[in-house]
Amino acid sequence: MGMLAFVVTTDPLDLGTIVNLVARRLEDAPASAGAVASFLGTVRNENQGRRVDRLEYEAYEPLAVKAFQRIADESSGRWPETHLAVHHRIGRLDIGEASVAIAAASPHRADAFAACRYAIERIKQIAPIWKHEYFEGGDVWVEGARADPEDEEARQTALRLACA
Amino acid sequence: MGMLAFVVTTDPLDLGTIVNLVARRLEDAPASAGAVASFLGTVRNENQGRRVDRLEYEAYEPLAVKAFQRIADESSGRWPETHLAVHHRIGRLDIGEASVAIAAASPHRADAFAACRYAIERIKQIAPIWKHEYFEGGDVWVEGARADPEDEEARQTALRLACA
Amino acid sequence: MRITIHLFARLRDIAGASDLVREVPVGATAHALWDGLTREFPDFAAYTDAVSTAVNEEYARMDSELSDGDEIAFLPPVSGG
Amino acid sequence: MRITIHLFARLRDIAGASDLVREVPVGATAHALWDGLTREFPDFAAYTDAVSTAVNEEYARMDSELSDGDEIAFLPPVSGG
Repeated sequence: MGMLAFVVTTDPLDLGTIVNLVARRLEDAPASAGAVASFLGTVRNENQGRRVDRLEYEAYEPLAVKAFQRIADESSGRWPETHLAVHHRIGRLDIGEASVAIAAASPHRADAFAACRYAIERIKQIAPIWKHEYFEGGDVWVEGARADPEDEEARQTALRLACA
Repeated sequence: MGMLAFVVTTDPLDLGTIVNLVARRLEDAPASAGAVASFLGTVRNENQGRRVDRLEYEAYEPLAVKAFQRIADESSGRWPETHLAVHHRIGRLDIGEASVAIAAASPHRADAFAACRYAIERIKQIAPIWKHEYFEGGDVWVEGARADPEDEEARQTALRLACA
Repeated sequence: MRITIHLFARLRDIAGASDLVREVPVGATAHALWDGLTREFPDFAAYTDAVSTAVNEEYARMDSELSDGDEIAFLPPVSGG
Repeated sequence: MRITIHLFARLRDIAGASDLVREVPVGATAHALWDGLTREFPDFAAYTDAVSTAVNEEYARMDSELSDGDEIAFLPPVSGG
Protein backbone atom coordinates (compact mmCIF):
# COMPACT_ATOMS: atom_id res chain seq x y z
CA MET A 1 0.00 0.00 0.00
CA GLY A 2 2.74 2.45 0.97
CA MET A 3 4.13 2.65 -2.53
CA LEU A 4 0.87 3.42 -4.32
CA ALA A 5 -0.22 6.98 -4.99
CA PHE A 6 -3.99 6.38 -5.00
CA VAL A 7 -5.33 4.20 -2.26
CA VAL A 8 -8.54 3.39 -0.38
CA THR A 9 -7.75 1.51 2.80
CA THR A 10 -9.09 0.43 6.17
CA ASP A 11 -5.62 0.97 7.67
CA PRO A 12 -4.69 4.15 9.55
CA LEU A 13 -3.22 6.76 7.23
CA ASP A 14 0.37 7.91 7.36
CA LEU A 15 1.06 11.33 5.90
CA GLY A 16 4.82 10.80 5.88
CA THR A 17 4.42 7.83 3.53
CA ILE A 18 2.74 9.82 0.79
CA VAL A 19 4.86 12.92 1.31
CA ASN A 20 7.96 10.80 0.71
CA LEU A 21 6.27 9.16 -2.26
CA VAL A 22 5.62 12.41 -4.12
CA ALA A 23 8.90 14.03 -2.98
CA ARG A 24 10.81 11.16 -4.60
CA ARG A 25 9.01 11.78 -7.87
CA LEU A 26 10.55 15.27 -7.91
CA GLU A 27 14.05 13.89 -7.86
CA ASP A 28 14.12 12.92 -11.52
CA ALA A 29 14.03 16.49 -12.80
CA PRO A 30 16.57 19.20 -12.03
CA ALA A 31 14.95 21.99 -10.03
CA SER A 32 15.98 24.85 -7.83
CA ALA A 33 13.47 24.05 -5.13
CA GLY A 34 11.34 21.21 -3.98
CA ALA A 35 8.02 21.86 -2.30
CA VAL A 36 5.56 19.38 -0.88
CA ALA A 37 2.19 20.68 0.28
CA SER A 38 0.07 18.18 2.11
CA PHE A 39 -3.32 17.90 3.73
CA LEU A 40 -4.79 15.72 6.43
CA GLY A 41 -8.50 15.68 7.20
CA THR A 42 -9.40 14.46 10.66
CA VAL A 43 -12.63 13.40 12.38
CA ARG A 44 -14.02 15.99 14.75
CA ASN A 45 -16.40 15.64 17.63
CA GLU A 46 -19.22 17.89 16.47
CA ASN A 47 -21.34 18.40 13.37
CA GLN A 48 -24.32 20.73 13.01
CA GLY A 49 -24.65 20.92 16.78
CA ARG A 50 -24.62 17.13 17.13
CA ARG A 51 -22.10 15.47 19.41
CA VAL A 52 -20.38 13.03 17.06
CA ASP A 53 -19.34 9.67 18.43
CA ARG A 54 -17.60 8.12 15.45
CA LEU A 55 -17.82 7.90 11.67
CA GLU A 56 -17.95 5.03 9.25
CA TYR A 57 -16.74 5.68 5.73
CA GLU A 58 -17.77 3.56 2.79
CA ALA A 59 -16.39 3.74 -0.76
CA TYR A 60 -17.04 2.29 -4.17
CA GLU A 61 -13.43 1.33 -4.13
CA PRO A 62 -12.45 0.73 -7.77
CA LEU A 63 -14.15 3.92 -8.88
CA ALA A 64 -12.73 5.91 -5.94
CA VAL A 65 -9.19 4.95 -6.93
CA LYS A 66 -9.96 5.94 -10.52
CA ALA A 67 -11.44 9.21 -9.28
CA PHE A 68 -8.19 10.01 -7.44
CA GLN A 69 -6.23 9.22 -10.62
CA ARG A 70 -8.61 11.41 -12.61
CA ILE A 71 -8.13 14.28 -10.16
CA ALA A 72 -4.36 13.83 -10.41
CA ASP A 73 -4.62 13.99 -14.21
CA GLU A 74 -6.66 17.19 -13.97
CA SER A 75 -4.06 18.54 -11.57
CA SER A 76 -1.04 17.69 -13.71
CA GLY A 77 -2.86 19.16 -16.71
CA ARG A 78 -3.11 22.44 -14.83
CA TRP A 79 0.24 22.27 -12.96
CA PRO A 80 2.47 20.18 -15.21
CA GLU A 81 5.44 19.50 -12.92
CA THR A 82 3.27 18.58 -9.95
CA HIS A 83 2.84 15.07 -8.53
CA LEU A 84 -0.13 14.05 -6.41
CA ALA A 85 -0.92 11.22 -4.02
CA VAL A 86 -4.20 10.54 -2.22
CA HIS A 87 -4.90 7.98 0.49
CA HIS A 88 -8.46 7.76 1.82
CA ARG A 89 -9.46 5.68 4.78
CA ILE A 90 -12.71 3.73 5.03
CA GLY A 91 -14.40 1.75 7.80
CA ARG A 92 -14.76 2.93 11.37
CA LEU A 93 -12.96 6.14 12.34
CA ASP A 94 -12.83 7.50 15.86
CA ILE A 95 -12.56 11.17 16.81
CA GLY A 96 -9.13 12.58 15.92
CA GLU A 97 -8.30 9.94 13.31
CA ALA A 98 -7.38 10.94 9.76
CA SER A 99 -9.88 10.21 6.99
CA VAL A 100 -7.88 11.55 4.06
CA ALA A 101 -4.23 12.34 3.35
CA ILE A 102 -3.10 14.23 0.27
CA ALA A 103 0.39 15.24 -0.85
CA ALA A 104 1.39 17.40 -3.81
CA ALA A 105 5.01 17.89 -4.81
CA SER A 106 6.28 20.51 -7.22
CA PRO A 107 9.37 22.56 -7.97
CA HIS A 108 7.11 25.58 -7.29
CA ARG A 109 5.51 25.95 -3.88
CA ALA A 110 2.57 27.91 -5.30
CA ASP A 111 1.74 24.94 -7.52
CA ALA A 112 2.16 22.44 -4.70
CA PHE A 113 -0.30 24.37 -2.51
CA ALA A 114 -2.77 24.87 -5.36
CA ALA A 115 -2.71 21.23 -6.45
CA CYS A 116 -3.18 20.01 -2.88
CA ARG A 117 -6.15 22.31 -2.24
CA TYR A 118 -7.65 21.50 -5.63
CA ALA A 119 -7.41 17.79 -4.84
CA ILE A 120 -9.33 17.96 -1.55
CA GLU A 121 -12.06 20.08 -3.16
CA ARG A 122 -12.39 17.67 -6.08
CA ILE A 123 -12.41 14.63 -3.77
CA LYS A 124 -15.32 16.17 -1.88
CA GLN A 125 -17.09 16.87 -5.16
CA ILE A 126 -16.72 13.60 -7.03
CA ALA A 127 -15.06 10.73 -5.12
CA PRO A 128 -17.59 7.91 -4.55
CA ILE A 129 -17.14 7.88 -0.79
CA TRP A 130 -19.81 8.27 1.89
CA LYS A 131 -19.65 9.22 5.53
CA HIS A 132 -22.00 7.62 8.04
CA GLU A 133 -22.14 9.73 11.17
CA TYR A 134 -22.97 8.19 14.54
CA PHE A 135 -23.96 10.83 17.05
CA GLU A 136 -25.61 10.90 20.44
CA GLY A 137 -29.09 9.56 19.83
CA GLY A 138 -28.85 8.47 16.23
CA ASP A 139 -26.98 8.16 12.99
CA VAL A 140 -27.18 9.65 9.52
CA TRP A 141 -25.60 9.29 6.09
CA VAL A 142 -23.99 12.61 5.27
CA GLU A 143 -24.88 13.65 1.73
CA GLY A 144 -22.93 16.38 -0.01
CA ALA A 145 -22.43 16.92 -3.71
CA ARG A 146 -23.92 15.09 -6.70
CA ALA A 147 -20.86 13.23 -8.01
CA ASP A 148 -20.44 14.49 -11.56
CA PRO A 149 -16.85 14.72 -12.84
CA GLU A 150 -18.10 16.50 -15.99
CA ASP A 151 -19.68 19.35 -14.02
CA GLU A 152 -17.53 22.23 -15.26
CA GLU A 153 -18.97 24.67 -12.74
CA ALA A 154 -17.83 22.45 -9.86
CA ARG A 155 -14.37 22.19 -11.40
CA GLN A 156 -14.13 25.96 -11.68
CA THR A 157 -15.15 26.26 -8.03
CA ALA A 158 -12.32 23.91 -7.07
CA LEU A 159 -9.84 25.91 -9.16
CA ARG A 160 -11.01 29.14 -7.57
CA LEU A 161 -10.65 27.71 -4.05
CA ALA A 162 -7.16 26.53 -5.01
CA CYS A 163 -6.34 30.16 -5.70
CA ALA A 164 -5.30 29.13 -9.21
CA MET B 1 12.42 18.66 20.41
CA GLY B 2 9.44 16.73 19.07
CA MET B 3 7.03 18.42 21.42
CA LEU B 4 7.98 22.00 20.61
CA ALA B 5 6.15 24.02 17.98
CA PHE B 6 9.02 26.33 16.99
CA VAL B 7 12.37 24.71 16.53
CA VAL B 8 15.72 25.23 14.82
CA THR B 9 17.64 21.97 14.72
CA THR B 10 20.53 20.15 13.09
CA ASP B 11 18.47 16.94 13.17
CA PRO B 12 16.54 15.69 10.13
CA LEU B 13 12.99 17.03 10.10
CA ASP B 14 9.94 14.85 10.56
CA LEU B 15 6.72 16.25 9.14
CA GLY B 16 4.56 13.71 11.00
CA THR B 17 5.83 15.01 14.34
CA ILE B 18 4.60 18.55 13.78
CA VAL B 19 1.40 17.50 12.03
CA ASN B 20 0.49 15.47 15.11
CA LEU B 21 1.52 18.35 17.35
CA VAL B 22 -0.86 20.86 15.77
CA ALA B 23 -3.63 18.29 15.20
CA ARG B 24 -3.68 17.57 18.93
CA ARG B 25 -4.14 21.27 19.64
CA LEU B 26 -7.42 21.10 17.72
CA GLU B 27 -8.83 18.50 20.05
CA ASP B 28 -9.63 20.89 22.85
CA ALA B 29 -12.35 22.74 20.94
CA PRO B 30 -15.48 21.15 19.53
CA ALA B 31 -15.46 21.37 15.73
CA SER B 32 -17.13 19.75 12.78
CA ALA B 33 -13.91 19.21 10.86
CA GLY B 34 -10.23 19.06 11.46
CA ALA B 35 -7.82 20.12 8.75
CA VAL B 36 -4.05 20.12 8.82
CA ALA B 37 -2.22 21.72 5.92
CA SER B 38 1.50 21.19 5.89
CA PHE B 39 4.55 22.13 3.89
CA LEU B 40 7.95 20.62 3.39
CA GLY B 41 10.73 22.46 1.57
CA THR B 42 13.46 20.25 0.16
CA VAL B 43 16.91 20.84 -1.26
CA ARG B 44 17.09 20.57 -5.03
CA ASN B 45 20.01 19.95 -7.29
CA GLU B 46 19.97 23.12 -9.36
CA ASN B 47 19.85 26.86 -8.78
CA GLN B 48 20.17 29.57 -11.44
CA GLY B 49 21.72 27.08 -13.81
CA ARG B 50 24.28 25.97 -11.21
CA ARG B 51 24.57 22.29 -10.35
CA VAL B 52 24.11 22.35 -6.56
CA ASP B 53 26.11 19.92 -4.49
CA ARG B 54 24.78 20.63 -1.00
CA LEU B 55 23.62 23.47 1.21
CA GLU B 56 24.60 24.68 4.62
CA TYR B 57 22.03 26.60 6.59
CA GLU B 58 22.93 28.94 9.41
CA ALA B 59 20.53 30.67 11.81
CA TYR B 60 20.56 33.25 14.54
CA GLU B 61 18.81 30.64 16.60
CA PRO B 62 17.14 32.52 19.47
CA LEU B 63 15.77 35.17 17.11
CA ALA B 64 14.72 32.56 14.54
CA VAL B 65 12.60 30.76 17.14
CA LYS B 66 11.07 34.11 18.15
CA ALA B 67 10.45 34.90 14.48
CA PHE B 68 8.50 31.64 14.10
CA GLN B 69 6.49 32.51 17.21
CA ARG B 70 5.86 35.98 15.83
CA ILE B 71 4.66 34.55 12.52
CA ALA B 72 2.36 32.20 14.43
CA ASP B 73 0.97 35.18 16.36
CA GLU B 74 0.35 37.04 13.12
CA SER B 75 -1.31 33.92 11.75
CA SER B 76 -3.59 33.33 14.74
CA GLY B 77 -4.48 37.03 14.67
CA ARG B 78 -5.70 36.58 11.10
CA TRP B 79 -7.07 33.01 11.46
CA PRO B 80 -8.07 32.74 15.13
CA GLU B 81 -8.69 29.00 15.50
CA THR B 82 -5.53 28.04 13.65
CA HIS B 83 -2.43 26.47 15.24
CA LEU B 84 1.00 26.61 13.65
CA ALA B 85 4.26 24.73 14.06
CA VAL B 86 7.57 25.38 12.29
CA HIS B 87 10.72 23.29 12.36
CA HIS B 88 13.72 24.55 10.41
CA ARG B 89 16.86 22.57 9.88
CA ILE B 90 20.36 24.06 9.93
CA GLY B 91 23.81 22.70 9.17
CA ARG B 92 24.67 20.59 6.18
CA LEU B 93 21.80 19.43 3.95
CA ASP B 94 22.20 17.11 1.02
CA ILE B 95 20.04 17.06 -2.10
CA GLY B 96 16.52 15.82 -1.33
CA GLU B 97 16.66 16.59 2.40
CA ALA B 98 14.03 18.81 4.01
CA SER B 99 15.07 22.27 5.15
CA VAL B 100 11.76 23.42 6.61
CA ALA B 101 8.57 21.75 7.82
CA ILE B 102 5.42 23.70 8.61
CA ALA B 103 2.03 22.48 9.85
CA ALA B 104 -1.15 24.48 10.32
CA ALA B 105 -4.25 23.00 11.93
CA SER B 106 -7.69 24.53 11.85
CA PRO B 107 -11.34 23.53 11.96
CA HIS B 108 -11.54 25.19 8.52
CA ARG B 109 -9.40 23.81 5.71
CA ALA B 110 -9.29 27.18 3.94
CA ASP B 111 -7.67 28.67 7.05
CA ALA B 112 -5.26 25.77 7.43
CA PHE B 113 -4.04 26.20 3.85
CA ALA B 114 -3.82 29.98 4.14
CA ALA B 115 -1.93 29.92 7.45
CA CYS B 116 0.54 27.35 6.13
CA ARG B 117 1.27 29.30 2.96
CA TYR B 118 1.46 32.57 4.89
CA ALA B 119 4.01 31.00 7.24
CA ILE B 120 6.43 29.88 4.52
CA GLU B 121 6.24 33.30 2.84
CA ARG B 122 6.89 35.11 6.14
CA ILE B 123 9.74 32.75 7.03
CA LYS B 124 11.41 33.59 3.73
CA GLN B 125 10.84 37.28 4.41
CA ILE B 126 11.99 37.67 8.00
CA ALA B 127 13.47 34.55 9.65
CA PRO B 128 17.18 35.14 10.43
CA ILE B 129 18.36 32.10 8.50
CA TRP B 130 20.91 31.97 5.70
CA LYS B 131 21.61 29.44 3.00
CA HIS B 132 25.16 28.77 1.86
CA GLU B 133 25.11 27.06 -1.50
CA TYR B 134 27.94 24.78 -2.60
CA PHE B 135 27.88 24.17 -6.32
CA GLU B 136 30.23 22.79 -8.92
CA GLY B 137 33.17 25.16 -8.90
CA GLY B 138 32.31 27.41 -5.99
CA ASP B 139 30.02 28.48 -3.21
CA VAL B 140 27.85 31.49 -2.41
CA TRP B 141 25.70 32.88 0.39
CA VAL B 142 22.19 33.20 -0.98
CA GLU B 143 20.74 36.59 -0.08
CA GLY B 144 17.02 37.21 -0.36
CA ALA B 145 14.90 39.68 1.54
CA ARG B 146 15.90 42.40 4.00
CA ALA B 147 14.56 40.98 7.26
CA ASP B 148 12.10 43.58 8.50
CA PRO B 149 9.07 42.25 10.39
CA GLU B 150 7.54 45.74 10.41
CA ASP B 151 7.53 45.98 6.60
CA GLU B 152 3.78 46.14 6.01
CA GLU B 153 4.13 45.79 2.25
CA ALA B 154 5.93 42.47 2.68
CA ARG B 155 3.21 41.28 5.07
CA GLN B 156 0.52 42.17 2.55
CA THR B 157 2.41 40.25 -0.11
CA ALA B 158 2.43 37.18 2.14
CA LEU B 159 -1.30 37.55 2.80
CA ARG B 160 -1.99 37.86 -0.90
CA LEU B 161 0.06 34.76 -1.71
CA ALA B 162 -1.85 32.94 1.04
CA CYS B 163 -5.01 33.71 -0.93
CA ALA B 164 -6.39 35.36 2.22
CA MET C 1 -30.37 -8.11 -20.61
CA ARG C 2 -29.06 -9.01 -17.16
CA ILE C 3 -27.61 -6.07 -15.21
CA THR C 4 -25.83 -6.15 -11.85
CA ILE C 5 -26.59 -3.12 -9.69
CA HIS C 6 -24.32 -1.81 -6.89
CA LEU C 7 -25.85 0.38 -4.21
CA PHE C 8 -24.15 2.49 -1.56
CA ALA C 9 -24.83 4.36 1.64
CA ARG C 10 -28.47 5.29 2.10
CA LEU C 11 -29.55 3.66 -1.17
CA ARG C 12 -28.14 0.39 0.11
CA ASP C 13 -29.98 0.86 3.40
CA ILE C 14 -33.27 1.54 1.59
CA ALA C 15 -32.92 -1.47 -0.72
CA GLY C 16 -31.62 -3.69 2.04
CA ALA C 17 -28.90 -4.99 -0.30
CA SER C 18 -25.55 -3.90 -1.73
CA ASP C 19 -26.05 -5.73 -4.97
CA LEU C 20 -29.13 -6.51 -7.05
CA VAL C 21 -29.53 -8.27 -10.38
CA ARG C 22 -32.33 -7.14 -12.68
CA GLU C 23 -33.46 -7.94 -16.20
CA VAL C 24 -33.99 -4.95 -18.49
CA PRO C 25 -35.05 -4.74 -22.16
CA VAL C 26 -32.44 -4.28 -24.90
CA GLY C 27 -31.61 -0.56 -25.30
CA ALA C 28 -32.53 0.28 -21.70
CA THR C 29 -30.68 3.27 -20.24
CA ALA C 30 -29.32 3.79 -16.74
CA HIS C 31 -32.17 6.19 -16.24
CA ALA C 32 -34.80 3.62 -17.21
CA LEU C 33 -33.27 1.13 -14.79
CA TRP C 34 -33.30 3.77 -12.07
CA ASP C 35 -36.98 4.52 -12.78
CA GLY C 36 -37.72 0.83 -12.32
CA LEU C 37 -35.92 0.86 -8.99
CA THR C 38 -37.92 3.87 -7.77
CA ARG C 39 -41.09 1.85 -8.32
CA GLU C 40 -39.59 -1.07 -6.45
CA PHE C 41 -38.15 1.16 -3.67
CA PRO C 42 -40.31 4.30 -3.41
CA ASP C 43 -37.78 6.04 -1.12
CA PHE C 44 -35.34 6.06 -4.05
CA ALA C 45 -37.51 8.72 -5.72
CA ALA C 46 -36.13 11.44 -3.43
CA TYR C 47 -32.71 10.79 -5.01
CA THR C 48 -33.71 11.08 -8.66
CA ASP C 49 -32.21 14.57 -9.10
CA ALA C 50 -29.14 13.88 -6.95
CA VAL C 51 -28.07 10.39 -7.97
CA SER C 52 -25.23 9.80 -10.38
CA THR C 53 -24.00 6.61 -11.94
CA ALA C 54 -21.05 4.52 -13.04
CA VAL C 55 -21.10 1.70 -15.56
CA ASN C 56 -18.41 -0.98 -15.38
CA GLU C 57 -16.43 1.10 -12.88
CA GLU C 58 -16.39 4.27 -14.99
CA TYR C 59 -18.49 7.37 -14.42
CA ALA C 60 -21.39 7.41 -16.88
CA ARG C 61 -24.35 9.56 -17.78
CA MET C 62 -27.86 8.61 -16.75
CA ASP C 63 -28.82 8.42 -20.44
CA SER C 64 -26.12 5.80 -21.19
CA GLU C 65 -27.47 2.69 -22.88
CA LEU C 66 -26.72 -0.50 -20.99
CA SER C 67 -25.40 -3.79 -22.38
CA ASP C 68 -26.02 -7.31 -21.23
CA GLY C 69 -23.76 -8.16 -18.31
CA ASP C 70 -23.04 -4.53 -17.36
CA GLU C 71 -22.39 -3.60 -13.77
CA ILE C 72 -24.03 -0.34 -12.83
CA ALA C 73 -23.52 1.64 -9.63
CA PHE C 74 -25.95 4.26 -8.39
CA LEU C 75 -24.16 6.90 -6.32
CA PRO C 76 -26.05 9.03 -3.81
CA PRO C 77 -24.50 12.44 -3.12
CA VAL C 78 -20.96 11.90 -1.90
CA SER C 79 -19.35 12.98 1.38
CA GLY C 80 -15.74 11.84 1.26
CA GLY C 81 -12.74 13.82 2.36
CA MET D 1 29.53 51.41 26.50
CA ARG D 2 30.59 47.89 25.67
CA ILE D 3 28.51 46.21 22.97
CA THR D 4 28.71 42.61 21.79
CA ILE D 5 28.15 42.21 18.06
CA HIS D 6 26.91 39.02 16.37
CA LEU D 7 27.56 38.54 12.66
CA PHE D 8 26.12 35.99 10.25
CA ALA D 9 26.64 34.52 6.82
CA ARG D 10 28.61 36.76 4.49
CA LEU D 11 29.08 39.47 7.14
CA ARG D 12 30.74 36.89 9.34
CA ASP D 13 32.96 35.80 6.46
CA ILE D 14 33.99 39.40 5.75
CA ALA D 15 34.76 40.17 9.39
CA GLY D 16 36.40 36.81 9.95
CA ALA D 17 34.55 36.47 13.27
CA SER D 18 31.06 35.56 14.52
CA ASP D 19 31.30 37.84 17.53
CA LEU D 20 33.00 41.17 18.10
CA VAL D 21 33.09 43.44 21.13
CA ARG D 22 33.32 47.19 20.55
CA GLU D 23 33.20 50.30 22.70
CA VAL D 24 30.73 53.00 21.61
CA PRO D 25 29.85 56.39 23.15
CA VAL D 26 26.74 56.76 25.32
CA GLY D 27 23.69 57.38 23.13
CA ALA D 28 25.16 55.56 20.13
CA THR D 29 22.60 53.97 17.80
CA ALA D 30 22.73 50.67 15.96
CA HIS D 31 23.29 52.70 12.83
CA ALA D 32 26.28 54.53 14.27
CA LEU D 33 27.82 51.23 15.30
CA TRP D 34 27.23 49.86 11.80
CA ASP D 35 28.89 52.92 10.28
CA GLY D 36 31.90 52.25 12.47
CA LEU D 37 32.02 48.65 11.23
CA THR D 38 31.88 49.76 7.57
CA ARG D 39 35.06 51.76 8.18
CA GLU D 40 36.68 48.75 9.83
CA PHE D 41 35.39 46.31 7.16
CA PRO D 42 34.91 48.25 3.91
CA ASP D 43 33.04 45.32 2.26
CA PHE D 44 30.24 45.87 4.82
CA ALA D 45 29.32 49.08 3.00
CA ALA D 46 27.57 47.12 0.22
CA TYR D 47 25.10 45.92 2.88
CA THR D 48 24.16 49.30 4.36
CA ASP D 49 20.77 49.43 2.60
CA ALA D 50 20.04 45.73 3.06
CA VAL D 51 21.16 44.98 6.60
CA SER D 52 18.71 44.75 9.48
CA THR D 53 19.33 44.37 13.16
CA ALA D 54 18.29 42.79 16.42
CA VAL D 55 19.13 44.00 19.91
CA ASN D 56 19.15 41.52 22.78
CA GLU D 57 17.49 38.91 20.58
CA GLU D 58 14.62 41.12 19.45
CA TYR D 59 14.24 42.75 16.06
CA ALA D 60 15.16 46.43 16.34
CA ARG D 61 15.37 49.50 14.14
CA MET D 62 18.70 50.81 12.94
CA ASP D 63 18.00 54.07 14.82
CA SER D 64 17.59 52.26 18.17
CA GLU D 65 19.81 53.66 20.92
CA LEU D 66 22.09 51.08 22.47
CA SER D 67 22.78 50.49 26.17
CA ASP D 68 25.88 49.24 27.89
CA GLY D 69 26.08 45.47 27.70
CA ASP D 70 23.68 45.16 24.76
CA GLU D 71 24.06 42.34 22.29
CA ILE D 72 23.43 43.46 18.75
CA ALA D 73 23.09 41.27 15.68
CA PHE D 74 23.51 42.52 12.13
CA LEU D 75 21.45 40.47 9.71
CA PRO D 76 22.33 40.33 6.02
CA PRO D 77 19.38 39.61 3.68
CA VAL D 78 17.87 36.29 4.74
CA SER D 79 17.39 33.13 2.70
CA GLY D 80 15.69 30.62 4.98
CA GLY D 81 12.84 28.31 4.07
